[in-house]
Amino acid sequence: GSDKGSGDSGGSSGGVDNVTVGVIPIIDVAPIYLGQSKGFFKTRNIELKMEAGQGGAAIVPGVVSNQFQFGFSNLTSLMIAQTKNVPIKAVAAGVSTTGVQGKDFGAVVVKGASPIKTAKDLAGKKISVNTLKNIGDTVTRESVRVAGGDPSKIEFVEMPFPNMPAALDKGDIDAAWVVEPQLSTIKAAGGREVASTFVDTDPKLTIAAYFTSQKLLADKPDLVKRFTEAMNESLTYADAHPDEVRQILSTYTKIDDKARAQVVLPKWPTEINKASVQKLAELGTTDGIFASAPDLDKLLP
Amino acid sequence: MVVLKRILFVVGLPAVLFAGWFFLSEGSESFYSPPLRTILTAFGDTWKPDRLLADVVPSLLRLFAGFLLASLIGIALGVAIGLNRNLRAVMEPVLEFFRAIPPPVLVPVIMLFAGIGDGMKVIVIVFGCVWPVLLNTVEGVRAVDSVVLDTARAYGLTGPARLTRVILPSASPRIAAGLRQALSIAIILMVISEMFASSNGLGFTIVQFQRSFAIPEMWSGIILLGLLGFALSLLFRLAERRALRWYEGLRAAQRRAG
Amino acid sequence: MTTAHRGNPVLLGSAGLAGLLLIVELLPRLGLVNERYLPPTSRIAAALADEAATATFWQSLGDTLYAWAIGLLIAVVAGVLAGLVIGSVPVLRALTASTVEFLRPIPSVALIPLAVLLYGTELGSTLILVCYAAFWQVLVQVLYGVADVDPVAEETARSYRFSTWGRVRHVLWPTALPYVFTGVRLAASVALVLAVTAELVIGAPGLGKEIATAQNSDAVATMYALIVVTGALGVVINLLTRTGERRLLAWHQSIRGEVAV
Amino acid sequence: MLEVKGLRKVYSSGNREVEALRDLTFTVDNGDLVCLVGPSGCGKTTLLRCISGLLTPTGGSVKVNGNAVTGPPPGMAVVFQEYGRSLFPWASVWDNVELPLKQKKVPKARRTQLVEEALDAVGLTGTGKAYPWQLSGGMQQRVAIARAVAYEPETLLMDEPFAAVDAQTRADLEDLVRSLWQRLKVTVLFVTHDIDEAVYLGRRVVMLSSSPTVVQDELVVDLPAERDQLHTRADPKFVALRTRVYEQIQLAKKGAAVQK
Amino acid sequence: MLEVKGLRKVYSSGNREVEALRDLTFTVDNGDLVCLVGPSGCGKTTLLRCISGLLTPTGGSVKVNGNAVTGPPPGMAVVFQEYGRSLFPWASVWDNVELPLKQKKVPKARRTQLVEEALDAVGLTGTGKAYPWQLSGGMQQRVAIARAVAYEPETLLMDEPFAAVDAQTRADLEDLVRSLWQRLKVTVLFVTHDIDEAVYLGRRVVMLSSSPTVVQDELVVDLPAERDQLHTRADPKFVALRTRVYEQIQLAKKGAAVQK
Ligand SMILES: Nc1ncnc2c1ncn2[C@@H]1O[C@H](COP(=O)(O)OP(=O)(O)OP(=O)(O)O)[C@@H](O)[C@H]1O
Ligand SMILES: Nc1ncnc2c1ncn2[C@@H]1O[C@H](COP(=O)(O)OP(=O)(O)OP(=O)(O)O)[C@@H](O)[C@H]1O
Ligand SMILES: [Mg+2]
Ligand SMILES: [Mg+2]
Repeated sequence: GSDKGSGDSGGSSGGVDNVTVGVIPIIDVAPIYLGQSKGFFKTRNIELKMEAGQGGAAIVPGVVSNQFQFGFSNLTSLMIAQTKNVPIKAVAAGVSTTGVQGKDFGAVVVKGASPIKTAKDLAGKKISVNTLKNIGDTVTRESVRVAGGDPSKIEFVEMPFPNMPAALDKGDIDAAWVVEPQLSTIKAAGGREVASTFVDTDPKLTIAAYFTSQKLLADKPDLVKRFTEAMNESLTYADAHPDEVRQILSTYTKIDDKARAQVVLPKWPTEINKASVQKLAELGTTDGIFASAPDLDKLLP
Repeated sequence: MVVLKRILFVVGLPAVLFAGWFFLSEGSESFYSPPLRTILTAFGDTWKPDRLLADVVPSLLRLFAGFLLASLIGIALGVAIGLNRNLRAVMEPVLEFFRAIPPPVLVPVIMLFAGIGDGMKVIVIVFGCVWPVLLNTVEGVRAVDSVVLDTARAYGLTGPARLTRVILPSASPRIAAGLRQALSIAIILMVISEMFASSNGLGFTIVQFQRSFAIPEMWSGIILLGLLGFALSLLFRLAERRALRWYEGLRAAQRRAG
Repeated sequence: MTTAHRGNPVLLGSAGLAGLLLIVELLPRLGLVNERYLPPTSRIAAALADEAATATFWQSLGDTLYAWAIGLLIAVVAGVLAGLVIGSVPVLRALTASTVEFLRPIPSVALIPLAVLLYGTELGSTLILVCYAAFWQVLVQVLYGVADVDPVAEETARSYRFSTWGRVRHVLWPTALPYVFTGVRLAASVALVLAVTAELVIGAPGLGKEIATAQNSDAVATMYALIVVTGALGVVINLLTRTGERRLLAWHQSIRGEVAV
Repeated sequence: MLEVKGLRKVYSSGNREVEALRDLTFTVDNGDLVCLVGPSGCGKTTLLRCISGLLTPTGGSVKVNGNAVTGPPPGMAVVFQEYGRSLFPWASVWDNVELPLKQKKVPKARRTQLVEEALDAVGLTGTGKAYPWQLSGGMQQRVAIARAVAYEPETLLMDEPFAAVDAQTRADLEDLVRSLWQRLKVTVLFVTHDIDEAVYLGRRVVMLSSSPTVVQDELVVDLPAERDQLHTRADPKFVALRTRVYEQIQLAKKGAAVQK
Repeated sequence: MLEVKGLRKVYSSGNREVEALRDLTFTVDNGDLVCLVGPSGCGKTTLLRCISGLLTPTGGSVKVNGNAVTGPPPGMAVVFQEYGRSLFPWASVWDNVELPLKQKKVPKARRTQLVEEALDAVGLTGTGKAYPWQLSGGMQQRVAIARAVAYEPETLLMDEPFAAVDAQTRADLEDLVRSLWQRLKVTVLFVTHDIDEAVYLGRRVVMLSSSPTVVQDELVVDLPAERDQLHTRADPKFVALRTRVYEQIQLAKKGAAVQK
């Protein structure tokens, strides 16, 4: 690989930095779109451009090779990367749990008629997650553990979130670990929430973060600082203006109007809750997701 | 001597390419393209017998099931469509429609009908690799020599005999071309199908490596995939040689000049 | 020769498509599948109309077609050239056979990290994947086509001392042409599939990205509408290659069997 | 009985339209041996293909034993002019000859016997295992003849079947056809461009004009039924007949030239 | 001068091994017209393909004007026995004839003239636009001949070129070949299975034995250079020559029978 192909993104012209951010087009990244439209980045001389990727597979290499200057990813993925010595560093908080049982933006749900009543009943069942060996199975196991069940017997299967409603409906899976908007979809179709997994893990759990490459951090510390500031302002603004968040969703997602009004929005604190990340790290290590314990000092700002 | 030469032909270019890769990548610092040395070490460490059994065997089973089904469907449908002009007119747009839909976006629909088990994966494989077989069969059937067809008709070679003794043999070189292409597409789709709702398989493992940033292991998986494809195509070539001996002879007899 | 009645192909083709639409309308209406996962034709059509009213849609369509066309062009040119050269030089063919077989089954999707590494989510990434996948389709077909040259025709050309180029142009090429067409038709849809998949997975702008967004947003009807658009593109593309084929291959058994007599 | 009445065939492919046959009427009695001669390109092959039901005529009708021909009638064997393309390249010589018999459900033992006899008769003993493309042109043509012979047809249509074989083999094959015809009472329609051959072989000779084609003349060959290559060809009657045919064909060609 | 010395050719494809030519030696002077006759399957086509450099002999050598033949020598045209497959189905009749001229870089105007003349000469005026597969067998064969004629070769190899045409056309084409030979001083090597034709056409006739093939006999045709179909064929010398060739071929066949 080389850095030749980086083109003009990442370059600066007339004091303005052109910055490309790799994001997943879901509700979680609403603040950055909102911040862009509010001009929080422009005032800091950052010309922002969002590129949508389907997940870490595309975003992390993009950031490492400086095709993207920043990226959005969940913390488990970032910690996995850290244990493999991928040269990246988190620079701003991404998204956090609401911390409210039964009113979070991600949960384990079952069919209305399912015999599964509580998280404890999930032991030994077939549960879908969007990515195996990632944050989904970690937090689901923790929910079961907290409820007094045996998490080691859960059978996880992998499928994209959008497919979960149908799979649950058909009985291919016993339960699904989903996030919005599918969470609302399933609930509207009579599904029942049995565990607010993020809350069970830590009521202040930071789930995802924005990150950059070590190289950019070393070469352009000023740009990174400005990005973090703008990001934080965006997060704060988004947290305070849920209606505007619901509005901005229509620009980069295709969630229909009704669902947009109903979905549970996450929290967007500006601080990465280190303790919660530490817990995620320990749980992951126990479950064997990480080869070695992640070094959070190296990863987190 | 001849055998030696043949072996040299087979391994020559790959050896050169691998050597080139080895030396060029030797000092590589890039995280995503590690030195080949590292990849090869990872290859040895990763693909132990139990791993092969757990991941490669299920993949292969799905692959064979999918490929076999696709071949049967492709040839059967291809012959029908190739022989009947009206059927061809009716079916062609519909088939083209489905052919243009990327398997990954069709997965939800297929899951709807086939669940998330091996059935779904086999269907995805079939869905993707039936096309080269189908198209080639149609073309092969349409291109059967008119004198051959007349001869068959004149001698009362009709019905099944016409199909098995005339149409299929005559179209077989093209069908073989289609099957061969289908085989490598089947491998590709095996990987794609295992990216969804899977918990084992070669594709799943490669994607898993990629996601967990085990990059040398990921590359070793890609190499394994290549080797697998190569081995399968070798097998296919053997079968093709046997089945199409007449055709190779026909062409080679006069070409090779004795 | 055949006594079977011959209908108008356009009419029959439309009938086939209409049948498909009808089935999709009826399946959910009759409750055979849940309409939340497979909406009836009418709802898909409505969603399509909504999409067609947005500028983003047309922009994405343009992006996809652009990536498709460029990628296909590169793949076809490279595939045909490589095929003719490799196919007509036996030594080359023997030398490259194993490498071709090794590289061919490596899925484009496995190359995504590499593509992103080189080009990010720009057009380049999509192009790499499209070209890589489509190239093999053309190459293999051309190789088979070259092998199909009638020895007597080839010898005729040789005996009249056709130049190498003359032999390629006047014997090899016409013989391989039917195969090239099959290759192009295969490659055209593989290129489309890969363009959309790349957009879907990498997130490069285009229909695929729109489909991904619709999927993530649970906008089922919209997702199907976009899928229909890709399918329709496939039909149009096939129509074009077929027309070209009919023009250029009028002499070939497969075509002449239909026109003559 | 084979009846051809007012047969007309126009080939139209795109821009080109060729009237290969204009108006042909003639009959062949069961057990008759009729030779068809005519200038190159006059429509002999076309006629044969219409009779064998492989080609739908543009006008007129073909009847075999009173039944209109719509597809290849049972018990009819055809030897095609394009012998090279008429053999299946994927099947060995033996299989090529045997296949139609299998289709006819002839028992295995009888099949073997028939194939062997037929290959012997055309002088190809021992080549059964070879593929057609391993044979010389004349040998290929003889395989096609062997296939028709082994089939034991009631009606045998042959389109310039001896074009690619040498004089000696040709003479042998001519005698083979005659003996076959006498022994099995098959109806034979034999297309040739060799006038001597037509007269030597046939009980009747039908001469076609050049395109657009009609029947130019017909003639009964009143030579003795027992013929042999040496004496028959020296017979003054033979010479007279061949001259008559020759003249007619000359006339046919001239007619065409004038029409143009 | 064309020299064939000790030529041997063994076809070996897998299980089957056929010695098509055993030991052939003969020469053809520049400007000579030599006819080759021999039983079907004796290796005439094989010989021609070796001479034209399309086939590598197993042993012996072929030299044209002193140069060993390794590929098709310049100025040589070949008419193949498989005329149907030798024409390019994707090119019209005109293009089929013109293509070799284009390859030879003949200027456009001259090309048009040559093609027209050649098509006229073989009696195919006006069929230029048709595709080969729209023509009758004899017409296809004449296209192949026209292609060779238009090429204006120094050496012309013809492999049973008149097998598919009618007697009259055949006679015309025979005269065409002779006049071409006299006018352009081309060296002609003509394979035929028709003994009369060989004697009528050739200045020399080379007879091949049946397989394994050697030169059985050679004979100079001492008929006057001016020949015509009527008188020459009636000439007692002609009849004597043809009888001699016939006997030799009979002998060749017997020899083969004895060897077996
Ligand atoms: N490609 C081949 N493979 C194997 N054997 C062959 C091949 N081509 C020809 N032969 C054999 O070589 C011998 C001579 O064949 P060739 O075609 O030269 O004969 P020919 O004299 O031209 O006969 P004809 O007059 O029938 O055309 C035959 O016995 C034939 O079976
Ligand atoms: N498929 C076709 N399409 C168009 N024209 C054709 C086709 N087949 C034959 N013809 C034309 O029909 C006429 C008669 O052809 P046919 O093959 O019947 O002649 P033939 O008497 O068998 O000649 P030959 O003795 O040369 O074989 C010719 O002028 C030929 O060009
Ligand atoms: Mg004919
Ligand atoms: Mg020959």
